[in-house]
Amino acid sequence: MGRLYDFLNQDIRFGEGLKACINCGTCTAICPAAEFYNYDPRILATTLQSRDEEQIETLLKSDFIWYCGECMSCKTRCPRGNVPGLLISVVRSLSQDLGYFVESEKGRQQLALKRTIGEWILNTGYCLYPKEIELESHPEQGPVWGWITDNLKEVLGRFEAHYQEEGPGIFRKIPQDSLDELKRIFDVTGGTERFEKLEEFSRKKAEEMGKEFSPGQKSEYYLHVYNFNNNKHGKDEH
Amino acid sequence: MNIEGKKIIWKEYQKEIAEDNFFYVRSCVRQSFFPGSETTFLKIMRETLGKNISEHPFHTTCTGIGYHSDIVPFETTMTVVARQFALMTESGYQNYVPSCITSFGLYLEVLDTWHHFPEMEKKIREYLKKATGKEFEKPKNLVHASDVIYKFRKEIAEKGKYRLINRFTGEPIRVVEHIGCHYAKMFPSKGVGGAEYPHVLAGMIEDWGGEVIDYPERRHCCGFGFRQYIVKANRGYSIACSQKKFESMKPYRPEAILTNCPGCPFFFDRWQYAISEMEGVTYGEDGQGIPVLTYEELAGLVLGYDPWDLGLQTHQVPVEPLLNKMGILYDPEKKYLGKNGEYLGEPAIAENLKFCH
Amino acid sequence: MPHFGYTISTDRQIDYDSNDKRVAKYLAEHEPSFMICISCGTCTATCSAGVFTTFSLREHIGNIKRGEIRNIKAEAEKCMLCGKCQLACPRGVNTRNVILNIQRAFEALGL
Amino acid sequence: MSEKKVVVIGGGVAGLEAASSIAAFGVEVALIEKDDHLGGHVDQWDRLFPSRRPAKEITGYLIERLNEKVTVLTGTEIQKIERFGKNWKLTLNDSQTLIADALLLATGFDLFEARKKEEYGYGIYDNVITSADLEKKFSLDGKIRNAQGKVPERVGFVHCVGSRDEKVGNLYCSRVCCVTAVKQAVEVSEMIPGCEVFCFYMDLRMFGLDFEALYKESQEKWGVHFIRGRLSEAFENQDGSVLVKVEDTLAGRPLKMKVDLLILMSGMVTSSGTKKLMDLLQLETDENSFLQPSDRQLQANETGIPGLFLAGTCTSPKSIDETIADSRAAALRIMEYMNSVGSQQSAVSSQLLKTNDNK
Repeated sequence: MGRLYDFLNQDIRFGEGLKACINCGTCTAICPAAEFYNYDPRILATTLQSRDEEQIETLLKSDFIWYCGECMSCKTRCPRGNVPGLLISVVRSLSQDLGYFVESEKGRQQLALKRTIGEWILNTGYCLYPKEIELESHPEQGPVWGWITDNLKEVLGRFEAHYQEEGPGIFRKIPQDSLDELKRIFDVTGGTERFEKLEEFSRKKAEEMGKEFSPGQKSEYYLHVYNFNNNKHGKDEH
Repeated sequence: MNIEGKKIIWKEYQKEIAEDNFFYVRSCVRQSFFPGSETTFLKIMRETLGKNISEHPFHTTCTGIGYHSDIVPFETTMTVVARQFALMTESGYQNYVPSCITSFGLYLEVLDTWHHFPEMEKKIREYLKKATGKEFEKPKNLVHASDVIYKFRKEIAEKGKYRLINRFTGEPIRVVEHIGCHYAKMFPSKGVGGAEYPHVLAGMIEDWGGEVIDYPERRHCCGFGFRQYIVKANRGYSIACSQKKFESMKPYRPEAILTNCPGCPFFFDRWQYAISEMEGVTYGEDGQGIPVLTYEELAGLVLGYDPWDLGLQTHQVPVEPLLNKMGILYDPEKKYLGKNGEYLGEPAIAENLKFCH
Repeated sequence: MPHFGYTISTDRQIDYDSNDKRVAKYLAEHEPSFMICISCGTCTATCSAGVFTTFSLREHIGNIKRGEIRNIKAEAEKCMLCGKCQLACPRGVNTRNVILNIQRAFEALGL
Repeated sequence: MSEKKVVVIGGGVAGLEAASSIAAFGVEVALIEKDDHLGGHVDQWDRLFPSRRPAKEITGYLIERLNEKVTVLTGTEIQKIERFGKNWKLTLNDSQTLIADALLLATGFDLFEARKKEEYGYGIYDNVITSADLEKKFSLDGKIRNAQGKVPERVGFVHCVGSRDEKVGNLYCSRVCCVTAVKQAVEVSEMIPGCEVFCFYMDLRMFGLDFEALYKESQEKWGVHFIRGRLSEAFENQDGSVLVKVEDTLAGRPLKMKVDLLILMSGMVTSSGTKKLMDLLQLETDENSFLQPSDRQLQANETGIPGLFLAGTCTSPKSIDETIADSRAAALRIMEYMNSVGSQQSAVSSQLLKTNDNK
């Protein structure tokens, strides 16, 4: 039995996600990602089921595994009890652990996710923070959002928010002790290691691509992975 | 369409929803974009229904968006979840109520994992102990906040001032419902009404006087897809998913969209704006958008709360058409006031999304 | 209008209702054995052209039946009409004549 | 020999064939049927695959073959079954009792309840019906209309509804649905010229001698389309037509289309009658909830319990010809059994079968 397959199989979710696929296509027919991307959860299951190391390695380095939105619609329907959406999570984990994610355009975006969601979790205790959602990077937010963020404390204050204050409520300041606990959880459970790997593999890739790399959301490499789309992921391009 | 067939399914998917004494956990997305909804939920629970509901100042995200963006490993997420349970246990509660659907689904997934792999639960307990010194009990009752409103929907209707009835025509207002994917698609038996015909929002619409509109792409995801929205390069996918739903519901002339997920109302609201800007297309009446509401916002309207206390001014798609139809009295002058009554100026009016007072 | 920095993705579903099934109809009339294909792939497995090009008769027959004909004309030109597939087909589909009629269909329908 | 009695439970194809086969040996048979008519599911069907002969030819023939040795008890349910020495004592719903040397369960199957595949909307969407519903339309007047009274321009058949599906707990193939779908596709095409007909399948299991020919005819003569993909969901459009979503797996792309009528090929499940007898006799089932014979190859009609035999679809999905062959085999096994215990009859075994003269 091959190496990558063994790694995948160590994740308890792998066995939950892949029993035996009969290639019926139920998952693909309901998959929102398959409607717009060159993505097919049936092919995912069948490739993993093949246990073919070469195919699995190609998969881990491809855009293909980054198209899924993890809505889990496939779980409701599979007649064999497989969960392609869960398998995606497993293959993405391995792709990141091995540094394969930087080999694809969509995979490289993991850095942007770590620098936004990931850092916000550790710094604020939440996955999102309104002052970080700027109109420039989020033009679809529209003028009302601009008005809200311009008057954040006053607007949120209308809804009994305790913005950056102590005690319960919306966007209260989460005590440093609690944030420290989160950080320690990340340290002991592999979360911190994942973040470090994302940074390190991305840094190397940036060097390889000749793009400037530094912390935060302004470096050339960051802006590239956040904004770039080769438009070869869907219908009109393949 | 035969509603009787749906009723049979609804009967088969009922679940236990605690009566009182809830431990409430906030949502990252909802407090950002629908800050009035969570406040309204607590207010309805405490003031209208007289329930005991507690919020712990130390609780945090469950890391759900990070987990489903795959930057946070499963074991990390499970341990953060365990910490949330520990806060509940320390506070002496057993009934856990998350505001977020992604969290709700994740809690179910974690509990299901521990059920099938007890050694994993043991490992997570050790991790939590090591990182925080905490211990925890699993919740006795785990339901989503919309389940609680569903349970008390008839009481809300009885105490309500307004109904989902068009005051000009006397007809029920046509509402489409959208359920967050992780509410029941992963664990159909954990959703009121199951995965295919959820009743959790439909039941509210019915009991508050409206007409539930079913349409072909009802079950389709809003398109959030975590990384598919968060990274700008992927947003063409995200908006396309919502557009597919708008196009599918448009012929049914819905007058409001009701949601129970954090991301979905946000996307339905903002993508209507973006589509109107990009393609000049709108989905409501006379060039307007379709107002998008959270279930708390709708409950608040039914109960006669001031729309601006519910946070309806934070929506990009104006909700006034719905307020007018329901006959809700509101003061347009107060829409853009701050917490101390100061005027904050007004946002620019979107070019193609018709605004109406 | 603000520049969003992305455009709305196009659906890649096969939309059978709006697809053009005229080529399929032409083939069913002019080479009825087109209809008895069971998509087994024997033709594609034995295909000389398929070794060097993207040509796959199995796929193309399926796509024509679904009205997905965008690339079919160019694809049909890749076939060398060697006839190996016809020998191999378990259902006796007149594969050479299917190919010839694909070309004729496009001409006749002015596509 | 003539004093021996056999009770056959179930008046469908299996029970009828077994009853007449046993009676042909001169043995008395009581044939118990819970419904008020004989013939079971087949009697409700219009025409049969692959030849499309009328179903009534089969049931009519089988009923005609019942001789005077067979006492038919329709509208009869069993309340209790007890061992009575080496024999069986049955208590019926009218409190009468029967004593039998051997008991044959031929309790058949139920059609899978299609509404359990919630995503297909049976019982909710007006134009989603089952293969059995379609067969009734065929029997009635052969005029196929959808719920809006429209002659369908496009009809879809969904294979494997309730079969090969862990979501509903049925792991097995129901055998007859594939060819039934093809038969019905041909019939619809014949009745509605110009109607486009689609079969959505995972594998086409054309195992019978003439099935492949029927499949070919459906393509060649009637232009029936086959799309390899399991239907993921159906939804009702505003005009009542049904939107279906499937992957065309051979093209590797999701596909959507509108059909005027969607036919669900409901598979076979253990019948409620079988379940009742499982309770009464405390029998074991296999992992698919069918009755478990001693050995599926070598002792397909035996149970390991002396004098208790099985025939037909109570042990697994079967076609009509397989059911008839199975019933004959069961009859032979019963005769062998009764011969082997013939010399040492218990006192009660010579009692006459108590039958209701009015029936």
